[in-house]
Amino acid sequence: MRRGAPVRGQGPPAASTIAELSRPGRRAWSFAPLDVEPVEVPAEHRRASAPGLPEVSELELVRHYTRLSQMNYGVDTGIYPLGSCSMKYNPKLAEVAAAMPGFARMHPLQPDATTQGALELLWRLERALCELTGMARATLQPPAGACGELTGLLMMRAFHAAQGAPRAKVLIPDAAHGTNPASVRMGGFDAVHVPADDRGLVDVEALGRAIDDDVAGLMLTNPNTLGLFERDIERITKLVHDAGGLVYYDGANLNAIMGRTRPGDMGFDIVHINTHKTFATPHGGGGPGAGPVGVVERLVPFLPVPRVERDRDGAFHLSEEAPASIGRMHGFNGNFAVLVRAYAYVFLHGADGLREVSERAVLNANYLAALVRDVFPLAQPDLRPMHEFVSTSVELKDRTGIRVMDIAKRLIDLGYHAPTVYFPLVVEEALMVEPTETETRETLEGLAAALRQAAAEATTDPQALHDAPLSAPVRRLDEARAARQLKLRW
Amino acid sequence: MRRGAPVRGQGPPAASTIAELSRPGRRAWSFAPLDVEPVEVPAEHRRASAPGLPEVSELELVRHYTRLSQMNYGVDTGIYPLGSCSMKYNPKLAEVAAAMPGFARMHPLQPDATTQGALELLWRLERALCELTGMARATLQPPAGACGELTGLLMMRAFHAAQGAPRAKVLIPDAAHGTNPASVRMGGFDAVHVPADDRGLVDVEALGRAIDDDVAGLMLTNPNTLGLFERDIERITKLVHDAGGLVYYDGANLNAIMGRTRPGDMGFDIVHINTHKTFATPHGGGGPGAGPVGVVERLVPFLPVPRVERDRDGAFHLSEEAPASIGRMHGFNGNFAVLVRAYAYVFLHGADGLREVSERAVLNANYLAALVRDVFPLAQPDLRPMHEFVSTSVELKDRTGIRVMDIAKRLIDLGYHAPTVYFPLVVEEALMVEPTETETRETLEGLAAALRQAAAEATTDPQALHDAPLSAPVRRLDEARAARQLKLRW
Amino acid sequence: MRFAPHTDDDVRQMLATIGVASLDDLFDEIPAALRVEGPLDLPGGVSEQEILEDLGNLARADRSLEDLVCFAGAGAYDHFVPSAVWALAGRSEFFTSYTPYQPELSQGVLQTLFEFQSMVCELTELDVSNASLYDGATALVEAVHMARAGGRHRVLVAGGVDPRLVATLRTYGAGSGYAPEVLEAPAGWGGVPAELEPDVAAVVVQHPNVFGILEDVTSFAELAHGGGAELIQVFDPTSLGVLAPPGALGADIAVAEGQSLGNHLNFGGPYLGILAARMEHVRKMPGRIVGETLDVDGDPGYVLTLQAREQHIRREKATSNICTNQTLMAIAATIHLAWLGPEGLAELGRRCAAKAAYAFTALTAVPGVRAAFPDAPFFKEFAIRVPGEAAEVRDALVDRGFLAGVPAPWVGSDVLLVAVTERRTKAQIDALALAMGEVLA
Amino acid sequence: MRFAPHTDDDVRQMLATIGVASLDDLFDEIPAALRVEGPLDLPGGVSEQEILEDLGNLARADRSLEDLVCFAGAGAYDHFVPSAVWALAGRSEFFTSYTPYQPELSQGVLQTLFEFQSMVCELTELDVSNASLYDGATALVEAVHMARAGGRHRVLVAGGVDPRLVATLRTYGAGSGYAPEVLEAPAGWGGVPAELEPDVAAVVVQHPNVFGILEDVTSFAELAHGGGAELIQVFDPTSLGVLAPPGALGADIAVAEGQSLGNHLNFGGPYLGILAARMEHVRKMPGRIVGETLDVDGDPGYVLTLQAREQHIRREKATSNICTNQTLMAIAATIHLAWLGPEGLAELGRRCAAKAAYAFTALTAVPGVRAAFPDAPFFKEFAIRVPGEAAEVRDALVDRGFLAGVPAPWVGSDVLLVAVTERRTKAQIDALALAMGEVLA
Ligand SMILES: Cc1ncc(COP(=O)(O)O)c(C=O)c1O
Ligand SMILES: Cc1ncc(COP(=O)(O)O)c(C=O)c1O
Repeated sequence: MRRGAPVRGQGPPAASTIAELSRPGRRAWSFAPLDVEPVEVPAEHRRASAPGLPEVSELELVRHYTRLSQMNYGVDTGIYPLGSCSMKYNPKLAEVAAAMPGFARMHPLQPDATTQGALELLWRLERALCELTGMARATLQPPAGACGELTGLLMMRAFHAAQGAPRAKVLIPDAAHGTNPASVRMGGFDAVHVPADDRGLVDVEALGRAIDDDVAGLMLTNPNTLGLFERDIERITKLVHDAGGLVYYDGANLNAIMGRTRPGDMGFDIVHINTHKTFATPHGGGGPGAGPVGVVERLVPFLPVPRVERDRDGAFHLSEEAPASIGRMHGFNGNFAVLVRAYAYVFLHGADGLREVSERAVLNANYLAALVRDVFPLAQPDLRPMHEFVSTSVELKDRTGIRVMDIAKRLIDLGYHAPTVYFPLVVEEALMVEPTETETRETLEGLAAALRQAAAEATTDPQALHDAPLSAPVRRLDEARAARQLKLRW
Repeated sequence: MRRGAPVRGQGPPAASTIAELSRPGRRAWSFAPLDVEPVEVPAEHRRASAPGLPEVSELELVRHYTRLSQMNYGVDTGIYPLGSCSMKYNPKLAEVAAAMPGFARMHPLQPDATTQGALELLWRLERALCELTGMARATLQPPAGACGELTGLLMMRAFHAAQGAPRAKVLIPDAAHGTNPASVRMGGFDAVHVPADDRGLVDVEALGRAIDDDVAGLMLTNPNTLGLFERDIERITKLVHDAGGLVYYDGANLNAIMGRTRPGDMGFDIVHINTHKTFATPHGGGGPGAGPVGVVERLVPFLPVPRVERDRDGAFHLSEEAPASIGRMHGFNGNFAVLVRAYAYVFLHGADGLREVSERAVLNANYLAALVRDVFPLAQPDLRPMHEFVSTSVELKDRTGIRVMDIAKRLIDLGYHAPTVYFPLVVEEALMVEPTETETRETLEGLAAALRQAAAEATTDPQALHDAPLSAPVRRLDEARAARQLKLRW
Repeated sequence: MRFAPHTDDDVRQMLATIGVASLDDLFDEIPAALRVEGPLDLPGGVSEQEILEDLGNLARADRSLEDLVCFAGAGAYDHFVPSAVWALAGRSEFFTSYTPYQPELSQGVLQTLFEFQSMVCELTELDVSNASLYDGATALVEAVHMARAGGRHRVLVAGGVDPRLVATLRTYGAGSGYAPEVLEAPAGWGGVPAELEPDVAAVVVQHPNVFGILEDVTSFAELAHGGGAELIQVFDPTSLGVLAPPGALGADIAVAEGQSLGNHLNFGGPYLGILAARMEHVRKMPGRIVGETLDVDGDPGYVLTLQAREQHIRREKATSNICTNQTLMAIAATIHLAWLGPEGLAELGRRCAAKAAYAFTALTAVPGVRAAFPDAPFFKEFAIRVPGEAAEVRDALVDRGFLAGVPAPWVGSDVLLVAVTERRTKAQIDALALAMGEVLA
Repeated sequence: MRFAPHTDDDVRQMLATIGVASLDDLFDEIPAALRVEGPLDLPGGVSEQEILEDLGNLARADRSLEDLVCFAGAGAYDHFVPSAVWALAGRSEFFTSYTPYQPELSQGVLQTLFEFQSMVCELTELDVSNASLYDGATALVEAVHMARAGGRHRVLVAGGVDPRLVATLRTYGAGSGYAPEVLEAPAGWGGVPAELEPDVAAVVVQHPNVFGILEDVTSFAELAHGGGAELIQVFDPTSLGVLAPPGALGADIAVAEGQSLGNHLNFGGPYLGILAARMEHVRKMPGRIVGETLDVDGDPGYVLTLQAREQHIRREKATSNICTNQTLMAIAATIHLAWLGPEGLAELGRRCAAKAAYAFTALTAVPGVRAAFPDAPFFKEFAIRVPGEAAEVRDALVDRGFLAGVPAPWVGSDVLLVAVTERRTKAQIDALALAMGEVLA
């Protein structure tokens, strides 16, 4: 039964690519007649055979991608509780703003005199992010969080080099997101993992032992990957500072603390923000995002170029003059149109609005946790999670053999997108849940009921879990086969 | 199995209205703080109790209407072969044009000096439509075809009154679209039906007998409702003219003849066009449309006001000065934003493009007819249909008891929207099919195969037809119950 | 640019299947004498880029409300349209569909229209609403036709009703056999006659009226009902968060221009005709009506209902000739009303009223400017008298970046209607007053 | 404005269920000393209307390509974006979704990315493409890292490569332990060294290069392969309808800035990093890769594959740290390429080439203006020398409504890069030449 389900438009039932619709001579394109002399590309440079692009009419094009879009779940179709991703409502007004010709139709290399509005927007946003995080200056150039991390690490590297004492190691917690160690390596450091204590927090003793004068710095999220606030954070940052290191704040979890506390106040020296998380810029199916990075005063000289500066007369310009800068992290000015959306979100909410955002994000996570923790116990039952929580279904697995992946697939048939599963790796059968502040109580209760039903079915109707999903455009897909028999193009 | 079907987003499975999502205190709205003194509405005028509008968050609003949109079939999801509706591709570029602030953010009562662009657009479009139809001038004011019909009939009335000889009757063919007789009555005339001959064309002898000096005029589509060209049209219009009557061209089928022949050349005096058919302005789930009306020279004085006129200095203005005018048919300037889209379509295609449109529309209809006529015989097998054709499944019904409605519902499960059924009323078990020019050969073949399969199942698997649809958001709906137990609001 | 997908090969094979030699043969039913020889006298086709440049040039030749601060109203208003409205109403599954002849494939449009009807009933406190008409003016025409279906002929119109509504009535009346009779209202409102002749079918009152003035609807209702006629009220949906609804004031049929609900000004259209009435009128109503029903499984769903009223069934006996309507505008209005909710609608009304009151004080303080109807209470629009020609003052203010209002020549060449929506700021109003002072100095 | 849906009642009941007394209690893990007392030093929240007015004012403070005729390029180009591209890429099911961790709910994005990879392979005549990187510059960085994975260290860069690409390489190289070595190219192109030291990992050539000049890629390829290094080509996707593809020229890895495929200029981003390579490199590739597979019923579907390369699995041993990428831009590029097809892409290339050639003649005919590299063949961009400072000439032309180009100070303060896309008309080019003449007179 398809009760309330979307209409299936005409079109081949099984996945068929646009190439299969192609017919020689069909076309969607149109160009104005050539109004100058045609020229021939020199023979030695000419392409021998045309690329195998599809030939379709505009209507076929429209139907194909409309159909594909409908085969996709998004925040606009339902709750999307991926942990550490802050899949909140993406305001439509931000799309209207980003489409304004004064933003969308601007060449990145226009002279400053013609880009004063864009530069002022970046200038204001930089200041707001600094206030929100407690930093002195920021770069808005990194196109995503991971690039922000690398930006921070390269500044760390430049800082120590400038001290005349390069350092080789960067500490990260076991549970850190994969981009952290990967960025550490791309920054030219060795990643040293610090264990968590039995509360799931940084083991401060172990940290102390790990720190020496070859440690360039420490990377941390706070609240951490388990959604727990590192209450010893002051001791932690002091330990690192005392050893001459820097502390990096991975801002993926900033949605938990806005207006409540600031990384700068905790002693962090470098902070990145994921605008596509905290500031609701659309995730775009995997991107684009933006990963602005703020730093404390002593690191300002190392910020990337170009930077937005303001002259005495109040005019803005892009400046490349910064001898100690690490250089440029992006071909142009970063993901500007994403930053326009971030600006819209930050200034729409303002100080109290952002504080409320975090307040409600934490409220929603704790409420949902309260509704399911008896069935899916928290990985750390003794501490209160903040904007997200991590449960484990290891007991369920031991008892019934049902894996958390089966639960995830069953949720699809129950009308929900699953939380993050099998992350963090330090938790067995992990279920990492971040509902965000824009979900209603009813929606949280609906998801909780679905999770509980799935867990109950592990004993009452395991087949339903093994067979799931039955209501999606495809059934469970063979990922091993995909990696074994590579088919990466038509 | 949902193979390739859209993802069903979260949300109540059965139809639930936005009212059911409402919670007191929820809100999506925001306003700037009031920057002037508040005022109280006089007590005697004050509303006693607030209207029961829903209270929802913006995300709930977005999800609800996104979900509803996905429960709807449109041209963008598949072929929509409703006869007489020209459900062709609606170019995306027209939406971009209509959204330009210079069109979308214009007040209808701005002074002419500030609306020169909009007025020039209307002026150019009027001239293009006159050239296309062979008329002298046109009004773009009627917001739809039916209103265009009434506009034409009121001009007919005014014309005869001006001759000092009012007339009471208007002739229409049996097969005419329902709006024709309804408009005739609203125009203050009596509708007199003229029969078709056994070829499905106007019975010219019968017409001759029906004409007398009380006949104000004749309304006709050509090609007619059966998709057949009235080859005796010159004799027909002459008959009416000789009796002092006028001939009205219902332009719903104009998509068949653009650039091939013109109503004016056939002898018609009044022509309406459905921009939402011929010129691909989106049908909007039922509207809006536009129904411009062109007339021959002698009827120009009676055109509605305001009219777009051009002064000697080339400036445009809206003129109300037309003593013989029937007046205004719309509160303002008609469906302007629809006319912007029509302009985009007409001038994008140009002379040859429009001719090609009709050429391909007729090609597609005849091809589809050729693919199904052995199973669904043409109501008029001896004449070549033009842009649409009418089949009858009366033989199928007599043989198997399967109604054409069952066929229509089965098509849904086969992935297609049905053609118009049970119209025209003069054809039993009618199936009125207009594929339009923007459909591919493969799509026509797919629809033909589905039609043939459904017909075959009438004997092999009638249950599949009785049960259909099974793949839609709802099963077959009880229309009798809806009319008996009226539930017209929550 | 072209959208027809046919390759030469397609054409060849399709012609072969049809059994004709050429595309021209498909048109052989057209008598030779009627065939167009050679191309039409139209420009040749162009590319997407060219047509958008052409349209862009036309749009730039206009002065839009992006650069003119709008105080013009008279039936069309510059209210703020939330971004969510067209992000949703603009979804192509809505706007590329048509009249839901196959309801199973059209539940999205049908349910949204059911919600629209429900919200209109909530707003008006009337029993039943249809699913949209062309605009406010034609909605009034249809309401009058409903009232006249009873057999009575005459139509009385209060003096405060917008003349362009009356003009539209007059046009349609020529076909239906009536001429609207406009009552005197020297004060700009009221003018309720002592009693009604028995041949009067309907009394029409607009509240707030064309001058923005709050009318005494109940007296008109008593007059109408006392004389056995229907009371038709023309209302402003943006006022119904704060003003008593037509149903409570005694209206039998209520109509409105729905543009201000989520629809852009669009130089006059497409707009939205709203029509609601008491239940006893339901079978006389024009246009589409959506009803809830059950499917064969007993689950709820929506269909077009009472189609026996409509032209495609009843033909010349139909309640109206309307077929294509303004569904997409009704969808936008539904979304906008859901965005507002009861609170937001009330806030909207309060802001309009307060800002209009402020503007009234500011403008009537300009030397030489006075209120046209001094002590009449108004909602979001009011009439002023300026020294000289209102149209000239309006034009002079355009040069200063204001669309100051709409002249009302029928009450005097010096009268200007000024509308103030929630979208206007105190600063803009002060600036208008200043500019008007300069223009008049 | 707020998007959190909680009513006071919700908050009360939720807190009760959680078992805390107040919202503040939810934050009691935060040490008192770290709590922000009082509001942040940010403006208060505003309404939708206000924020859109604020943003509208900022946008209007810019001079966009709506009013400047654009001849600026240098890696970002003013190509026409068909309306269908964002009507589709902008569908919210695409842009409100994220990395397809649950492939069954993400087939739309996954299949579109599979089509993107396929089209990139068709364009480049290489075996495999990933599903997007940040932009052209970071794509080059990733390509170099792939080449260096073999163990060799040095990176040679042809003189014709865009300095901002080299600058980006330099930044990332500081972390990875290399410094790009730029070769001499006095003629504006070529400069192929006689031979290669054995420690060179990659040779990078851009074709068409930063001056728009067609490079002799094959010679660079022979050099690289002769010395056991990889050849990395930076290409322009809009050229591949007419120019020989990287795969045919001997490139092992090809990267590009994909902005010109359906993406707006956006003042520099979001853009699209394209990376394609020969099959043997597939396990060294960075970022997401989509593969086709079967579901349990044996029906085809798409998933992210070879994830063992990626940071979330391989952590510090990952091929790259990239996680969030430019998927939506890849979707737009896919739709644009499907709109173009092979014919349209070739037409696009021909128009760019022809108009650039016309502009070259027109501008070098302006007294005082000469070609910077007289007989070098170019595609859609070329370098001219103007009397005086290029930046000043460019600024003077802004006042006349032209964005005449991008200065190239690294070859001379008098050098201006001029790009001409299919979007420019003969009339615009003539007008630029005229204006330049006036400015220089
Ligand atoms: C904790 C954490 N750090 C870093 C990142 C990387 O950010 P991005 O995906 O924007 O590169 C993520 C994103 O998933 C994350 O969750
Ligand atoms: C033949 C014919 N005439 C008139 C009309 C009425 O046009 P509209 O629906 O635009 O009012 C139609 C539309 O369905 C039609 O098919």
